Amino acid sequence: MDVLYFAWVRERIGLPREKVETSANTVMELVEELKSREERYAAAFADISALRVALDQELSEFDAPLEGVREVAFFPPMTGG
Amino acid sequence: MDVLYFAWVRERIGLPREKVETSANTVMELVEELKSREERYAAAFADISALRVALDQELSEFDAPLEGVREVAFFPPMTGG
Amino acid sequence: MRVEVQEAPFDVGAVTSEFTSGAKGAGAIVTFTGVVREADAGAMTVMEIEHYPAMTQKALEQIATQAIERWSLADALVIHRFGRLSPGDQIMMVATASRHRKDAFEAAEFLMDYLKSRAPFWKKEILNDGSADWVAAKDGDEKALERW
Amino acid sequence: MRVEVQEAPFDVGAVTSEFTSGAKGAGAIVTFTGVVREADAGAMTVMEIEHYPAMTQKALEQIATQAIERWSLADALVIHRFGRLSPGDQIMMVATASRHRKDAFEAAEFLMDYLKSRAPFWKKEILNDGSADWVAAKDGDEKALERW
Repeated sequence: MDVLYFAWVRERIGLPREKVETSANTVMELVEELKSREERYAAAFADISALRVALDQELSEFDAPLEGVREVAFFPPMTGG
Repeated sequence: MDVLYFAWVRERIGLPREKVETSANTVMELVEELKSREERYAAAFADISALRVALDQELSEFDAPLEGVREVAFFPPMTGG
Repeated sequence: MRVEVQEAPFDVGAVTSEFTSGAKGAGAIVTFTGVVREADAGAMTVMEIEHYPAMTQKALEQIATQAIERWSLADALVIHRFGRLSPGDQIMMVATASRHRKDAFEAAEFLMDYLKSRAPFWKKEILNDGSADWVAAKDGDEKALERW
Repeated sequence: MRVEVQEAPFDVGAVTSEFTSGAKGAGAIVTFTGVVREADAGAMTVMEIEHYPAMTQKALEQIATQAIERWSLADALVIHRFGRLSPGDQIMMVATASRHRKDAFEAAEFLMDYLKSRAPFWKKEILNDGSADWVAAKDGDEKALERW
Protein backbone atom coordinates (compact mmCIF):
# COMPACT_ATOMS: atom_id res chain seq x y z
CA MET A 1 0.00 0.00 0.00
CA ASP A 2 1.29 3.50 -0.84
CA VAL A 3 1.16 5.92 2.07
CA LEU A 4 1.57 9.63 1.26
CA TYR A 5 2.26 12.59 3.54
CA PHE A 6 1.74 16.28 2.78
CA ALA A 7 2.64 19.65 4.31
CA TRP A 8 3.79 19.48 7.96
CA VAL A 9 2.93 15.78 8.18
CA ARG A 10 5.48 15.17 5.43
CA GLU A 11 8.01 17.41 7.17
CA ARG A 12 7.55 15.75 10.55
CA ILE A 13 7.83 12.22 9.20
CA GLY A 14 10.62 13.24 6.87
CA LEU A 15 9.45 11.68 3.63
CA PRO A 16 6.69 12.31 1.07
CA ARG A 17 5.66 8.70 0.48
CA GLU A 18 6.51 5.12 1.32
CA LYS A 19 5.35 1.56 0.68
CA VAL A 20 3.81 0.01 3.78
CA GLU A 21 3.07 -3.68 4.28
CA THR A 22 0.17 -3.84 6.69
CA SER A 23 -2.71 -6.01 7.78
CA ALA A 24 -4.55 -3.03 9.35
CA ASN A 25 -8.30 -3.20 8.74
CA THR A 26 -9.01 0.52 9.16
CA VAL A 27 -7.20 3.83 8.77
CA MET A 28 -7.04 4.11 12.56
CA GLU A 29 -5.32 0.73 12.85
CA LEU A 30 -2.78 1.84 10.25
CA VAL A 31 -2.17 5.04 12.20
CA GLU A 32 -1.54 3.03 15.39
CA GLU A 33 0.91 0.78 13.55
CA LEU A 34 2.82 3.77 12.21
CA LYS A 35 2.87 5.53 15.61
CA SER A 36 4.44 2.44 17.23
CA ARG A 37 7.29 2.46 14.71
CA GLU A 38 9.24 5.59 15.59
CA GLU A 39 8.99 8.85 17.50
CA ARG A 40 8.62 10.95 14.31
CA TYR A 41 5.45 9.02 13.39
CA ALA A 42 4.13 9.31 16.94
CA ALA A 43 4.73 13.08 16.73
CA ALA A 44 3.04 13.44 13.35
CA PHE A 45 -0.04 11.47 14.41
CA ALA A 46 -0.22 12.79 18.00
CA ASP A 47 -3.41 14.77 17.37
CA ILE A 48 -5.64 12.99 14.87
CA SER A 49 -8.23 15.79 15.01
CA ALA A 50 -5.67 18.03 13.28
CA LEU A 51 -5.36 15.60 10.37
CA ARG A 52 -7.31 14.57 7.32
CA VAL A 53 -7.10 11.34 5.35
CA ALA A 54 -7.80 10.48 1.72
CA LEU A 55 -8.26 6.92 0.42
CA ASP A 56 -7.47 6.51 -3.27
CA GLN A 57 -7.65 10.31 -3.64
CA GLU A 58 -11.06 10.68 -2.00
CA LEU A 59 -11.46 12.40 1.38
CA SER A 60 -12.42 9.82 3.97
CA GLU A 61 -12.64 9.12 7.70
CA PHE A 62 -10.27 7.50 10.20
CA ASP A 63 -12.67 4.66 10.91
CA ALA A 64 -12.98 3.77 7.21
CA PRO A 65 -11.95 0.21 6.15
CA LEU A 66 -8.75 -0.21 4.14
CA GLU A 67 -9.89 -3.22 2.12
CA GLY A 68 -9.07 -2.74 -1.56
CA VAL A 69 -7.41 0.63 -0.94
CA ARG A 70 -4.16 1.22 -2.81
CA GLU A 71 -3.21 4.73 -1.73
CA VAL A 72 -3.65 6.36 1.69
CA ALA A 73 -2.73 10.03 2.15
CA PHE A 74 -2.39 11.93 5.44
CA PHE A 75 -2.33 15.73 5.62
CA PRO A 76 -3.46 18.75 7.65
CA PRO A 77 -6.75 20.55 6.81
CA MET A 78 -6.50 22.00 3.34
CA THR A 79 -5.80 25.69 2.76
CA GLY A 80 -6.54 26.23 -0.92
CA GLY A 81 -8.11 29.23 -2.59
CA MET B 1 -38.07 74.83 -14.19
CA ASP B 2 -36.87 72.05 -16.49
CA VAL B 3 -39.10 68.97 -16.54
CA LEU B 4 -37.64 65.80 -18.05
CA TYR B 5 -39.34 62.55 -19.09
CA PHE B 6 -37.73 59.16 -19.68
CA ALA B 7 -38.66 55.78 -21.16
CA TRP B 8 -42.43 55.24 -21.60
CA VAL B 9 -43.24 58.49 -19.77
CA ARG B 10 -41.32 60.33 -22.50
CA GLU B 11 -43.08 58.29 -25.20
CA ARG B 12 -46.55 58.88 -23.74
CA ILE B 13 -46.07 62.62 -23.31
CA GLY B 14 -44.27 62.85 -26.62
CA LEU B 15 -41.25 64.92 -25.65
CA PRO B 16 -38.07 64.39 -23.64
CA ARG B 17 -38.02 67.73 -21.81
CA GLU B 18 -39.74 71.07 -21.54
CA LYS B 19 -39.64 74.35 -19.59
CA VAL B 20 -42.55 74.65 -17.19
CA GLU B 21 -43.63 77.84 -15.41
CA THR B 22 -45.29 76.73 -12.22
CA SER B 23 -46.11 77.89 -8.72
CA ALA B 24 -46.56 74.30 -7.49
CA ASN B 25 -45.17 73.79 -4.00
CA THR B 26 -44.63 70.03 -4.24
CA VAL B 27 -43.98 67.42 -6.90
CA MET B 28 -47.57 66.19 -6.46
CA GLU B 29 -48.95 69.67 -7.18
CA LEU B 30 -46.82 69.84 -10.32
CA VAL B 31 -48.15 66.44 -11.39
CA GLU B 32 -51.76 67.67 -10.91
CA GLU B 33 -51.01 70.78 -12.98
CA LEU B 34 -49.53 68.71 -15.80
CA LYS B 35 -52.42 66.20 -15.72
CA SER B 36 -54.94 69.00 -16.13
CA ARG B 37 -53.19 70.26 -19.27
CA GLU B 38 -53.83 67.52 -21.79
CA GLU B 39 -54.93 63.90 -22.12
CA ARG B 40 -51.37 62.67 -22.84
CA TYR B 41 -50.20 64.04 -19.49
CA ALA B 42 -53.20 62.56 -17.71
CA ALA B 43 -52.35 59.19 -19.31
CA ALA B 44 -48.67 59.37 -18.36
CA PHE B 45 -49.39 60.27 -14.76
CA ALA B 46 -52.50 58.09 -14.32
CA ASP B 47 -50.74 55.69 -11.91
CA ILE B 48 -48.22 57.52 -9.75
CA SER B 49 -47.18 54.29 -8.01
CA ALA B 50 -45.66 53.19 -11.33
CA LEU B 51 -43.49 56.32 -11.48
CA ARG B 52 -40.33 57.64 -9.86
CA VAL B 53 -39.18 61.25 -9.56
CA ALA B 54 -35.76 62.85 -9.29
CA LEU B 55 -35.16 66.44 -8.14
CA ASP B 56 -31.93 67.96 -9.42
CA GLN B 57 -30.72 64.43 -10.30
CA GLU B 58 -31.43 62.91 -6.88
CA LEU B 59 -34.19 60.34 -6.37
CA SER B 60 -36.97 61.92 -4.34
CA GLU B 61 -40.61 61.54 -3.30
CA PHE B 62 -43.85 62.90 -4.69
CA ASP B 63 -44.58 64.89 -1.54
CA ALA B 64 -41.18 66.63 -1.67
CA PRO B 65 -41.14 70.47 -1.88
CA LEU B 66 -40.06 72.09 -5.15
CA GLU B 67 -38.51 75.19 -3.60
CA GLY B 68 -35.09 75.85 -5.12
CA VAL B 69 -35.37 72.89 -7.50
CA ARG B 70 -34.21 73.54 -11.07
CA GLU B 71 -34.72 70.14 -12.70
CA VAL B 72 -37.53 67.62 -12.16
CA ALA B 73 -37.42 64.24 -13.91
CA PHE B 74 -40.22 61.66 -14.17
CA PHE B 75 -39.60 58.05 -15.19
CA PRO B 76 -40.63 54.44 -14.56
CA PRO B 77 -38.72 52.26 -12.05
CA MET B 78 -35.15 51.85 -13.29
CA THR B 79 -34.01 48.69 -15.01
CA GLY B 80 -30.23 48.98 -15.08
CA GLY B 81 -27.62 46.28 -14.63
CA MET C 1 -12.56 54.16 -8.13
CA ARG C 2 -13.56 54.13 -11.79
CA VAL C 3 -17.06 54.81 -13.12
CA GLU C 4 -17.75 54.87 -16.85
CA VAL C 5 -21.04 55.48 -18.63
CA GLN C 6 -20.50 54.90 -22.30
CA GLU C 7 -22.09 53.88 -25.57
CA ALA C 8 -19.00 52.04 -26.84
CA PRO C 9 -18.23 48.39 -26.02
CA PHE C 10 -15.65 47.71 -23.33
CA ASP C 11 -12.98 45.00 -23.27
CA VAL C 12 -13.86 42.86 -20.23
CA GLY C 13 -10.47 41.12 -20.31
CA ALA C 14 -8.41 44.30 -20.46
CA VAL C 15 -10.53 45.97 -17.78
CA THR C 16 -10.28 42.95 -15.45
CA SER C 17 -6.55 42.67 -15.98
CA GLU C 18 -5.92 46.35 -15.27
CA PHE C 19 -8.24 46.41 -12.26
CA THR C 20 -6.66 43.28 -10.74
CA SER C 21 -3.07 44.42 -11.09
CA GLY C 22 -3.95 47.92 -9.90
CA ALA C 23 -5.65 46.88 -6.64
CA LYS C 24 -2.64 47.03 -4.32
CA GLY C 25 -2.89 45.06 -1.09
CA ALA C 26 -6.05 43.25 -2.15
CA GLY C 27 -6.29 39.47 -1.77
CA ALA C 28 -9.67 39.07 -3.46
CA ILE C 29 -11.03 40.44 -6.72
CA VAL C 30 -14.61 39.85 -7.86
CA THR C 31 -16.01 40.86 -11.23
CA PHE C 32 -19.54 40.69 -12.57
CA THR C 33 -20.31 41.09 -16.26
CA GLY C 34 -23.85 41.42 -17.61
CA VAL C 35 -24.59 40.14 -21.10
CA VAL C 36 -27.70 40.90 -23.19
CA ARG C 37 -29.79 37.74 -23.36
CA GLU C 38 -32.52 36.84 -25.83
CA ALA C 39 -35.87 38.13 -24.55
CA ASP C 40 -37.79 35.56 -22.51
CA ALA C 41 -40.69 35.79 -24.91
CA GLY C 42 -39.72 35.73 -28.57
CA ALA C 43 -36.51 36.54 -30.36
CA MET C 44 -35.02 39.94 -29.68
CA THR C 45 -33.07 41.78 -32.33
CA VAL C 46 -32.06 44.87 -30.36
CA MET C 47 -31.98 46.10 -26.79
CA GLU C 48 -32.13 49.89 -26.47
CA ILE C 49 -30.85 51.39 -23.26
CA GLU C 50 -31.93 54.91 -22.38
CA HIS C 51 -30.39 56.81 -19.50
CA TYR C 52 -30.47 60.20 -17.75
CA PRO C 53 -27.03 61.61 -18.54
CA ALA C 54 -26.94 64.36 -15.89
CA MET C 55 -27.84 61.87 -13.18
CA THR C 56 -26.17 58.61 -14.23
CA GLN C 57 -22.51 59.35 -13.51
CA LYS C 58 -23.41 60.97 -10.19
CA ALA C 59 -25.66 58.06 -9.11
CA LEU C 60 -23.03 55.45 -10.01
CA GLU C 61 -20.30 57.33 -8.19
CA GLN C 62 -22.47 57.54 -5.07
CA ILE C 63 -23.15 53.80 -5.19
CA ALA C 64 -19.47 52.95 -5.72
CA THR C 65 -18.39 55.28 -2.91
CA GLN C 66 -20.90 53.65 -0.55
CA ALA C 67 -19.56 50.21 -1.40
CA ILE C 68 -15.93 51.27 -0.90
CA GLU C 69 -16.67 52.76 2.52
CA ARG C 70 -18.93 50.01 3.80
CA TRP C 71 -16.60 47.13 2.87
CA SER C 72 -13.26 48.98 3.12
CA LEU C 73 -12.53 48.09 -0.49
CA ALA C 74 -9.11 48.61 -2.03
CA ASP C 75 -10.91 49.62 -5.23
CA ALA C 76 -14.23 49.45 -7.10
CA LEU C 77 -15.24 49.83 -10.72
CA VAL C 78 -18.52 50.28 -12.59
CA ILE C 79 -18.97 50.40 -16.36
CA HIS C 80 -22.46 50.69 -17.86
CA ARG C 81 -23.34 51.07 -21.52
CA PHE C 82 -26.30 52.79 -23.13
CA GLY C 83 -27.64 52.90 -26.70
CA ARG C 84 -28.40 49.98 -29.02
CA LEU C 85 -27.11 46.52 -28.05
CA SER C 86 -27.64 43.04 -29.48
CA PRO C 87 -28.01 39.66 -27.76
CA GLY C 88 -24.55 38.49 -26.69
CA ASP C 89 -23.24 42.04 -26.19
CA GLN C 90 -21.70 42.91 -22.85
CA ILE C 91 -23.88 45.58 -21.27
CA MET C 92 -22.12 46.39 -17.97
CA MET C 93 -19.60 45.22 -15.44
CA VAL C 94 -18.61 45.86 -11.84
CA ALA C 95 -15.40 44.89 -10.06
CA THR C 96 -14.45 44.98 -6.37
CA ALA C 97 -11.13 44.43 -4.59
CA SER C 98 -10.72 43.71 -0.89
CA ARG C 99 -8.46 41.90 1.58
CA HIS C 100 -10.83 38.98 2.07
CA ARG C 101 -13.19 37.21 -0.30
CA LYS C 102 -16.40 37.76 1.65
CA ASP C 103 -16.16 41.55 1.35
CA ALA C 104 -15.42 41.46 -2.37
CA PHE C 105 -18.40 39.19 -3.05
CA GLU C 106 -20.80 41.16 -0.85
CA ALA C 107 -19.76 44.52 -2.27
CA ALA C 108 -20.16 43.26 -5.85
CA GLU C 109 -23.66 41.94 -5.09
CA PHE C 110 -24.55 45.21 -3.37
CA LEU C 111 -23.39 47.18 -6.42
CA MET C 112 -25.44 44.96 -8.73
CA ASP C 113 -28.59 45.21 -6.59
CA TYR C 114 -28.32 49.00 -6.54
CA LEU C 115 -27.54 49.28 -10.24
CA LYS C 116 -30.66 47.24 -11.04
CA SER C 117 -33.06 49.58 -9.21
CA ARG C 118 -31.30 52.85 -8.43
CA ALA C 119 -29.23 53.75 -11.49
CA PRO C 120 -31.22 55.71 -14.08
CA PHE C 121 -31.23 53.25 -16.97
CA TRP C 122 -34.25 51.91 -18.82
CA LYS C 123 -34.20 48.95 -21.19
CA LYS C 124 -36.41 48.44 -24.21
CA GLU C 125 -36.56 45.14 -26.07
CA ILE C 126 -37.22 45.27 -29.78
CA LEU C 127 -38.40 41.88 -31.05
CA ASN C 128 -38.05 40.28 -34.45
CA ASP C 129 -41.71 40.92 -35.24
CA GLY C 130 -41.09 44.66 -34.86
CA SER C 131 -42.88 45.00 -31.51
CA ALA C 132 -41.10 46.84 -28.72
CA ASP C 133 -41.50 46.64 -24.96
CA TRP C 134 -40.00 48.47 -22.04
CA VAL C 135 -38.54 45.95 -19.62
CA ALA C 136 -40.58 46.05 -16.40
CA ALA C 137 -38.79 46.32 -13.07
CA LYS C 138 -39.07 43.09 -11.10
CA ASP C 139 -40.48 43.03 -7.57
CA GLY C 140 -37.49 40.86 -6.67
CA ASP C 141 -35.07 43.61 -7.70
CA GLU C 142 -36.64 46.06 -5.28
CA LYS C 143 -36.71 43.40 -2.56
CA ALA C 144 -33.05 42.59 -3.15
CA LEU C 145 -32.19 46.05 -1.80
CA GLU C 146 -33.73 45.32 1.57
CA ARG C 147 -30.87 43.12 2.72
CA TRP C 148 -28.32 45.95 2.56
CA MET D 1 -16.04 23.25 -17.87
CA ARG D 2 -12.35 24.03 -17.54
CA VAL D 3 -10.16 22.98 -14.62
CA GLU D 4 -6.44 23.77 -14.60
CA VAL D 5 -3.86 22.97 -11.93
CA GLN D 6 -0.61 24.59 -12.91
CA GLU D 7 2.66 26.05 -11.70
CA ALA D 8 2.74 28.79 -14.37
CA PRO D 9 1.02 32.18 -13.98
CA PHE D 10 -2.28 32.67 -15.81
CA ASP D 11 -3.52 35.75 -17.63
CA VAL D 12 -6.66 36.78 -15.74
CA GLY D 13 -7.72 39.17 -18.52
CA ALA D 14 -7.37 36.65 -21.32
CA VAL D 15 -9.09 33.91 -19.29
CA THR D 16 -11.99 36.22 -18.36
CA SER D 17 -12.39 37.42 -21.90
CA GLU D 18 -12.43 33.89 -23.35
CA PHE D 19 -14.76 32.56 -20.65
CA THR D 20 -17.21 35.44 -21.08
CA SER D 21 -17.46 35.23 -24.85
CA GLY D 22 -17.65 31.44 -24.73
CA ALA D 23 -20.57 31.20 -22.30
CA LYS D 24 -23.43 31.11 -24.80
CA GLY D 25 -26.86 32.04 -23.51
CA ALA D 26 -25.52 33.36 -20.21
CA GLY D 27 -26.64 36.77 -18.95
CA ALA D 28 -24.36 36.87 -15.91
CA ILE D 29 -20.65 36.12 -15.53
CA VAL D 30 -18.90 36.22 -12.15
CA THR D 31 -15.16 35.84 -11.66
CA PHE D 32 -13.13 35.60 -8.48
CA THR D 33 -9.35 36.04 -8.46
CA GLY D 34 -7.19 35.33 -5.43
CA VAL D 35 -3.98 37.31 -4.98
CA VAL D 36 -1.12 36.47 -2.57
CA ARG D 37 -1.14 39.05 0.22
CA GLU D 38 1.61 39.96 2.63
CA ALA D 39 1.44 37.71 5.70
CA ASP D 40 -0.60 39.21 8.54
CA ALA D 41 2.40 38.98 10.87
CA GLY D 42 5.64 40.17 9.31
CA ALA D 43 6.75 40.61 5.72
CA MET D 44 6.48 37.54 3.54
CA THR D 45 8.97 36.92 0.76
CA VAL D 46 7.54 33.70 -0.67
CA MET D 47 4.40 31.61 -0.47
CA GLU D 48 4.94 27.95 -1.26
CA ILE D 49 1.91 25.95 -2.32
CA GLU D 50 2.07 22.18 -2.06
CA HIS D 51 -0.62 19.96 -3.52
CA TYR D 52 -1.56 16.31 -4.05
CA PRO D 53 -1.26 15.92 -7.81
CA ALA D 54 -3.19 12.65 -8.17
CA MET D 55 -6.11 14.10 -6.21
CA THR D 56 -6.20 17.78 -7.13
CA GLN D 57 -7.55 17.67 -10.67
CA LYS D 58 -10.16 15.09 -9.68
CA ALA D 59 -11.29 17.07 -6.61
CA LEU D 60 -11.60 20.31 -8.58
CA GLU D 61 -13.56 18.63 -11.35
CA GLN D 62 -15.97 17.17 -8.81
CA ILE D 63 -16.50 20.57 -7.20
CA ALA D 64 -17.03 22.29 -10.57
CA THR D 65 -19.44 19.58 -11.73
CA GLN D 66 -21.45 19.96 -8.52
CA ALA D 67 -21.67 23.73 -9.06
CA ILE D 68 -22.76 23.35 -12.69
CA GLU D 69 -25.51 20.91 -11.79
CA ARG D 70 -26.81 22.68 -8.73
CA TRP D 71 -27.07 26.15 -10.34
CA SER D 72 -27.68 25.05 -13.96
CA LEU D 73 -24.59 26.99 -15.03
CA ALA D 74 -23.82 27.61 -18.68
CA ASP D 75 -20.14 27.13 -17.78
CA ALA D 76 -17.66 27.06 -14.89
CA LEU D 77 -13.89 27.44 -14.65
CA VAL D 78 -11.29 26.81 -11.95
CA ILE D 79 -7.57 27.59 -12.20
CA HIS D 80 -5.29 26.97 -9.21
CA ARG D 81 -1.53 27.37 -9.09
CA PHE D 82 1.06 25.55 -6.99
CA GLY D 83 4.77 26.13 -6.36
CA ARG D 84 6.51 29.32 -5.25
CA LEU D 85 4.57 32.57 -5.41
CA SER D 86 5.31 36.13 -4.26
CA PRO D 87 3.03 38.78 -2.74
CA GLY D 88 0.97 40.32 -5.54
CA ASP D 89 0.97 37.13 -7.63
CA GLN D 90 -2.38 35.76 -8.75
CA ILE D 91 -2.84 32.39 -7.11
CA MET D 92 -6.17 31.13 -8.40
CA MET D 93 -9.42 32.09 -10.08
CA VAL D 94 -12.93 30.76 -10.59
CA ALA D 95 -15.55 31.87 -13.09
CA THR D 96 -19.24 31.03 -13.40
CA ALA D 97 -21.81 31.80 -16.11
CA SER D 98 -25.58 31.59 -15.67
CA ARG D 99 -28.79 33.14 -16.93
CA HIS D 100 -29.36 35.26 -13.82
CA ARG D 101 -26.93 37.04 -11.52
CA LYS D 102 -27.95 35.31 -8.29
CA ASP D 103 -26.92 31.88 -9.55
CA ALA D 104 -23.57 33.08 -10.88
CA PHE D 105 -22.73 34.77 -7.55
CA GLU D 106 -23.85 31.84 -5.42
CA ALA D 107 -22.03 29.26 -7.53
CA ALA D 108 -18.80 31.28 -7.42
CA GLU D 109 -19.00 31.60 -3.62
CA PHE D 110 -19.74 27.88 -3.32
CA LEU D 111 -16.69 27.05 -5.46
CA MET D 112 -14.50 29.32 -3.33
CA ASP D 113 -15.76 27.87 -0.05
CA TYR D 114 -15.08 24.35 -1.27
CA LEU D 115 -11.66 25.22 -2.71
CA LYS D 116 -10.64 26.69 0.65
CA SER D 117 -11.34 23.50 2.65
CA ARG D 118 -11.78 20.60 0.25
CA ALA D 119 -9.18 20.97 -2.48
CA PRO D 120 -5.81 19.39 -1.54
CA PHE D 121 -3.60 22.49 -1.38
CA TRP D 122 -1.43 23.58 1.53
CA LYS D 123 0.18 27.01 1.85
CA LYS D 124 3.45 27.81 3.58
CA GLU D 125 4.54 31.39 4.25
CA ILE D 126 8.26 32.09 4.23
CA LEU D 127 8.97 35.37 6.01
CA ASN D 128 11.79 37.86 5.55
CA ASP D 129 13.51 36.66 8.72
CA GLY D 130 13.83 33.18 7.25
CA SER D 131 11.12 31.60 9.39
CA ALA D 132 8.44 29.52 7.69
CA ASP D 133 4.91 28.62 8.77
CA TRP D 134 2.21 26.45 7.33
CA VAL D 135 -0.97 28.51 7.02
CA ALA D 136 -3.55 27.14 9.45
CA ALA D 137 -7.06 26.40 8.24
CA LYS D 138 -9.56 28.86 9.69
CA ASP D 139 -12.60 27.68 11.63
CA GLY D 140 -14.60 30.11 9.53
CA ASP D 141 -13.59 28.32 6.35
CA GLU D 142 -14.99 25.03 7.61
CA LYS D 143 -18.14 26.81 8.83
CA ALA D 144 -18.58 28.49 5.45
CA LEU D 145 -19.31 25.06 3.97
CA GLU D 146 -22.33 24.54 6.19
CA ARG D 147 -24.51 26.93 4.27
CA TRP D 148 -24.36 24.83 1.08
